[in-house]
Amino acid sequence: MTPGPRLPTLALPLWQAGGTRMGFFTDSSVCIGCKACEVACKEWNGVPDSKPAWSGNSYDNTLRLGANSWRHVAFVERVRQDDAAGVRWLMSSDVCKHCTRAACLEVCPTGAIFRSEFGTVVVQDDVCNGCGYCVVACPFGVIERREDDGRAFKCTLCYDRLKIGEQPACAKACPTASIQFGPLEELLETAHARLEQVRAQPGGEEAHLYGADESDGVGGFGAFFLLLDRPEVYGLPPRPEYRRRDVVTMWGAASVAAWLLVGGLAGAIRWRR
Amino acid sequence: MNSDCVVVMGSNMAECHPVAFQWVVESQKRGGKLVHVDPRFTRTSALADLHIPLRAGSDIAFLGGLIHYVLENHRYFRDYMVNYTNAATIIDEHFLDTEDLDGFFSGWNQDQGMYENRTWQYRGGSVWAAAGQRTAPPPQGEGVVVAGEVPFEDPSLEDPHCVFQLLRRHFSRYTEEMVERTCGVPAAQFRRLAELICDSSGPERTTCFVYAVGWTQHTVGVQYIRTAAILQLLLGNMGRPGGGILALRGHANIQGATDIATLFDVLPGYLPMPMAQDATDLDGFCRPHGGAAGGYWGNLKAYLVSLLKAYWGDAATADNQFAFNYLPRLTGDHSTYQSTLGMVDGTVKGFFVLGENPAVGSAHGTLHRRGLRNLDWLVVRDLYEIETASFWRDSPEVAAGEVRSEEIGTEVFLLPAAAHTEKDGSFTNTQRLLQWHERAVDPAGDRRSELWFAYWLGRRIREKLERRRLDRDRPILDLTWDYPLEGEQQEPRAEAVLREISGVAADGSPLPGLGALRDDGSTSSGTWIYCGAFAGGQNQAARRRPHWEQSWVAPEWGWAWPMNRRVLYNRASADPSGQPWSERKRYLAWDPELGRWTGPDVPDFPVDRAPTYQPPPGASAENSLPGDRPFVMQADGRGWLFAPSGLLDGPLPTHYEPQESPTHNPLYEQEANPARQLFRRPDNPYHPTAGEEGADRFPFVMTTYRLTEHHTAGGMSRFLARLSQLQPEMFCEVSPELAELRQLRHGGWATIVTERASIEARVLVTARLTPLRVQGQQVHQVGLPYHWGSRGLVRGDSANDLFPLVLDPNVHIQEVKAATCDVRPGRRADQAPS
Amino acid sequence: MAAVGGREEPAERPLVPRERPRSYYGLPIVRRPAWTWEVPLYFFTGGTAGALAATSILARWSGQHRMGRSARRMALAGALVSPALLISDLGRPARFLNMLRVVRPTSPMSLGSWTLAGFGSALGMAEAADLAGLPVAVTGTMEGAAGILGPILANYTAVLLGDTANPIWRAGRHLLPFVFSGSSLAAAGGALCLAGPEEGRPVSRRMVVVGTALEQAAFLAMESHLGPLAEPYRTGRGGRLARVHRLASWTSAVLVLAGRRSPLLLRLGGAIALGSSALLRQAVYRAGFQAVDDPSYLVESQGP
Amino acid sequence: MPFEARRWPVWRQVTGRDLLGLGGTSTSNLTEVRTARTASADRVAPSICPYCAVGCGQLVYVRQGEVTQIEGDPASPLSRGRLCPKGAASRELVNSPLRELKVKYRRPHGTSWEEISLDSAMEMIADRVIATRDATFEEVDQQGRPLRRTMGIASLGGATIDNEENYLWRKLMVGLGVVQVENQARI
Repeated sequence: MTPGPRLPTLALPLWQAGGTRMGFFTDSSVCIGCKACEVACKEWNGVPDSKPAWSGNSYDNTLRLGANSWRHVAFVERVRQDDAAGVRWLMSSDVCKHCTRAACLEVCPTGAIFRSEFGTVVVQDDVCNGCGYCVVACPFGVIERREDDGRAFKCTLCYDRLKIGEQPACAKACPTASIQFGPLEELLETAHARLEQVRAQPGGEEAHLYGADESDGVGGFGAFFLLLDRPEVYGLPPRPEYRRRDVVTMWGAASVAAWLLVGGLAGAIRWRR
Repeated sequence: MNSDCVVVMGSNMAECHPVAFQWVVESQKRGGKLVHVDPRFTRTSALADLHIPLRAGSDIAFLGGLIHYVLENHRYFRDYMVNYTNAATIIDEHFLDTEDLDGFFSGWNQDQGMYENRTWQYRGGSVWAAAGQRTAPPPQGEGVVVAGEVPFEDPSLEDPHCVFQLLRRHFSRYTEEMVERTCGVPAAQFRRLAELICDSSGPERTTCFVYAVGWTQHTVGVQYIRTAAILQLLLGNMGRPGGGILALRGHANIQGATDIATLFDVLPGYLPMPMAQDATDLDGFCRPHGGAAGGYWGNLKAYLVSLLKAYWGDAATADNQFAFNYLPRLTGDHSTYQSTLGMVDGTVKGFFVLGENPAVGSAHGTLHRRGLRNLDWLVVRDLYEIETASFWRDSPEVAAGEVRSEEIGTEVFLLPAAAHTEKDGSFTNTQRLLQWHERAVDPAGDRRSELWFAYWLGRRIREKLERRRLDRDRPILDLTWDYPLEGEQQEPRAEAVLREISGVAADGSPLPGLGALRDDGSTSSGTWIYCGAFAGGQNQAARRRPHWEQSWVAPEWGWAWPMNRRVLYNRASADPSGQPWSERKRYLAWDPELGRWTGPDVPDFPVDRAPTYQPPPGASAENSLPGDRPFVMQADGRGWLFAPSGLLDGPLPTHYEPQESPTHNPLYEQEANPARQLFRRPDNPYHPTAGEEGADRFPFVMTTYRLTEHHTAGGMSRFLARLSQLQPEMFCEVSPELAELRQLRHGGWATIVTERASIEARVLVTARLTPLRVQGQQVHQVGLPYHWGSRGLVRGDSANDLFPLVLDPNVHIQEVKAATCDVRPGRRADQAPS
Repeated sequence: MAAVGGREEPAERPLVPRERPRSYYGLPIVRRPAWTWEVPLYFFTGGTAGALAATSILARWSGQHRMGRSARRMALAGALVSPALLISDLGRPARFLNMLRVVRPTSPMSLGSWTLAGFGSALGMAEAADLAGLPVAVTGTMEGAAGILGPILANYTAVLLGDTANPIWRAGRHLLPFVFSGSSLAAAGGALCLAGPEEGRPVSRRMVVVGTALEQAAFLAMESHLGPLAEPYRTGRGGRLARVHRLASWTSAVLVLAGRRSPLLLRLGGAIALGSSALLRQAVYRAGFQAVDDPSYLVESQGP
Repeated sequence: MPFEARRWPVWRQVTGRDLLGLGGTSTSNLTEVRTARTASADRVAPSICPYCAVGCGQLVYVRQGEVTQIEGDPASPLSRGRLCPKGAASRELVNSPLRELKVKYRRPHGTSWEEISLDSAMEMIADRVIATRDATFEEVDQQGRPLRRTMGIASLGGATIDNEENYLWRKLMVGLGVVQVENQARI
């Protein structure tokens, strides 16, 4: 076994046990769509380049998050009906949400995905065997299996940088601090204050925080957003869901179904006698 | 960050300077407003509180409208204006305005196609300009060369010949109706902006203007900035925190290259390059009419002699006028577009290209490539094999079969350059801040720095010339050329060069600053404005004290020229008596007890000069200016609302149409800037302008621009996968209305056609572009990013190929922000030959 | 090529939406499975093997030893093929053992892997014990273990699909196990009809009929529960597969009943029952693609 | 790696009170020792972004003679550690395999590049400069006024290179009498 320093093995995620959960607050109201986050992320994490293809979807040629794009800036062009000035151009940098109840993590059968001491959800590329379950489980379509590699990849919230006390590459690069990194509690406070400011401005009436509420379908995000329009406009699910109790009820249904199978079988067999 | 209102105009700040844009966002978070005035709705507009689309090429009319609004509604900052600008100065009574002469100022010489500026002078005085065309006509009659006080002024501003009244009359027709007709901006929208700017200016507040090449790349480019300067001076927004006019420049060291002068018409530090007709004696050159200008330019001789000493060292002596006549002489415009024509015409035979890609980045790329094909030899130094180096094998002309490689006689050397991580050196940023970058690794293979190339090429040439003892070779052989060499590659030491630039005294000790420069040959300084960058023998540009360890002005990070000043003319941040205009906008203030100016910045003023100072008779240079004249580079120490000299196309800005415009000039019979530089020749055709026959063949306005994801002509971005994938193809932006008119399919192809070239692009139909109503007619605009070329990971046609050569007369800048074109559906190859 | 797709914004129209968009350029929100063809096939082989293992122990208890052994061997074959299919689907097949690194009760795949491992081992040991002539109790115990795991194996894959973000799998999550149970039972019956001993034919026939009835009833219930979300089961490739499956299912039931007098028809019916069960997994799998390719299913299912 | 039962995550799961196995019990050895490459750099060179004129501070991380990472310098009062996409791609700019490494020479009318040494390229360029200068040198204009220049040679560029380089290049050009020296700026 490899010698070297070993972190304490955590029984429970540190942030649940009173540690500090770190995360992102992406304030789309100041996003200028520069894509520095996309580049900084790829540079730091050595993410492979995407094949150049022009989409015509405004200035978005990345299109969505995936194995080779851990940050993705959405560009939404809208004609504002209520204003003679007309257009509105919404931009928002999307990223893995590092959910409180993370479907990818909970379904991962190898333990490749784990909850780090920072409360983030991290894939270990030396463990992942590419079973692909996380890909279909993620309510945001974030994690993806890399075609030529076979393993699944997504944002690690720069786990390696966090370990040396650095902030993630995207947040560090972001020119307008649209991407902010910090203890989640503090970010939430900032976000609520910012929301009030944005809502008071013209055009900010529909602004809302996305993923900042622990009562939502995934227990809140470790990386949440301030959006100026409804989530689906940015390619985000309006009400993402992942609940552990659903798994329990599903197993319940499956048990009943299994008994039904056995019953049917028994019937078929006893019938003969 | 300290602005109450930021007006971004002629710039797409969020896209082209994203990191600087953080400060605009900060100001917005503090309650400041952001206004974006631009033909297109860009990523800057997306964050703006107000976006105003206007017709490309109509900004002077728009800004003139603002000036009109300020003057007629008495919204100017009177105390500031009267004391700190030349509003009260009386102008020569022979001066006639464009209002009198229907689009011309007095002094127009039709034969020569240029102005004679004698009638633009101050009454009884002739004034040197601080920049631009520096020489002024000899003073008339009893007149003097202005130094400090001006001969005639009227602080009541009522004299019909005072600048204030001239200004009022000049802009009298720039009403909001005129703005609407000319720019396509509805009057209500215009008024909203005008009120916002006025409300955000004055003692308590400041407004800042931000521009870039959207203002400069016009045939009246310089006058665009002048218009903004006039507005800002009227509103009292110059030299104060959160005010000013900020130019956002596109290259890492474009400011430094300008300062240190890889430009034909200035020597380092904006010293004028001598013309053939100038005096051949040093004193006559520095004091052309027997008088020296007021302000710091009064020290011209000290600065020039120090440069000559830096160039020629011991060979520059008082006996040979410090080798003044070693300097070659100019005979006119020798700017790059003239050189291009020289190549085409066969007079320019050898060409060096250092980190630039004119085959893609220059207007009328086709003509440029024709020039390259006609050279004897070409040396390209770059990181990548750019189009300028490869034109002989894959230019559009070769690809189309118009020219075969075998027919091209140019000998080409492509030398790999060292990157910024592979050499020591300093860049000067857009705020005049010198910052040092350290060599992190050695360059591999044949990669070398430009410093190495310049030094070793010079050394070889000198060795070859030494033997022949020709008089013409003295200037090259006498250059001081002894720099310490380092390492295996024998790299000249960059700090030694910076030391020479900054300057040394006769004993070789580094100079503390430009105040120490002398005209007797006892000091040398390669660039007077950089004097002090190596003060104390320390590389001041390499200072990197973290911003959290110093004041918000951060004076200990890098070094700003001149003298580490961060805000120019900052004396204007205090009122004439030396007190801040308001507590909210406090910056510099006179401390009577200490007897000096205090504040977070280095005062741009003699530090111990009291506000009450009156120059004694015979005082010269900066000492000729009273203590309440903040504009220390100007001969009269005042901000110029009216520019009596320095400009070749008028003392006041005037709206002229671009060379190619779909509409008439609504103000004057004269359509375009009469003094613009035209090149009427078969290989540079211009489109007929509005009203002329055939103008309807090119009915649309096109404008070029950059995207965040790429860099200028693409030499530093198209070869990078990280960036190429973000913007992989050339596209054009058109409004839904234009798409319908021309049957352009979103996502399909369009061909953009001019008399110079046809290029193809993918079609991006977007409501971010909107047709404007100009003089009752609908004007469609086409947006064209200009990053692509025939090489790189992503390739495409070059937008600059579409444009003609037509230049601003003052700085010879190309007009690529507004011209006319046609747009047709389909690819280039599908087009029927026209 | 214009990538402006989706239902609201056809490519010919300018990019400026006139109505409020319900998606981002029509791009999918959640992902299609990254799995290859092996996975839906495994749903079938694993499910069938599971039902067969249960048949094996029940048959033994009811004294039908030949049928029990036959069912067990078929189940063993399934238990050997299944991991092979799964491993070849992995992005990194060499790391298949990592499936046993952790036990994640929250992960149907983790539990499924352990189940499959236990199931296969039990069947293998049963077979080995049988071949080695060990006491019947040993074989029986092993068979019993496999028989208990079998019904779970038969339908846990429905839980696996239900525990995803795919809108139709997720919405049908409580009914899909019944569909899979029925289908597995029918397939097990089909396998025995096709290749089982003669003595088990009546039982096998009834397994096909009962299984088909359960499967079809559950499927109908699921479709009606899905409401508008059931569209992917009715249109496109998923719809075609579902229709062929339904036809094959009923055909197999009719044929095995008709097979009372004709072993040929019985075998044909059995084969069709097997094929139909495999088709079911394909249909469900493919309909899932359709359900994510158009993001409006997801957006509508999460509605305002 | 030999199997070690106590490192088996299932064992750690049970003994570490992480029954669901979702916490830190499934980390690999590699995960536990892996750290950021900036922490293991041999040297960090202060630098400035080479793209636009904002002048954002950069830190260049070097390990074994190779640039391993370039990111923003948080100490800069201008950029506060932030970079735009171009600045963030600087490492690729300097490390790209597409970058030129060797001198390329194209003879007149040639159809392909040839390789020549840097030394001979410098020698040839020096000869060309001297020859063209001699052939086109103008001592005086038509009125006999001194010119001391050549109009046969032009130079373009400077905005992407250092102050020191611009200075030295212009000095050389002035010495040679080359007046057509220009860069990207127009002022």
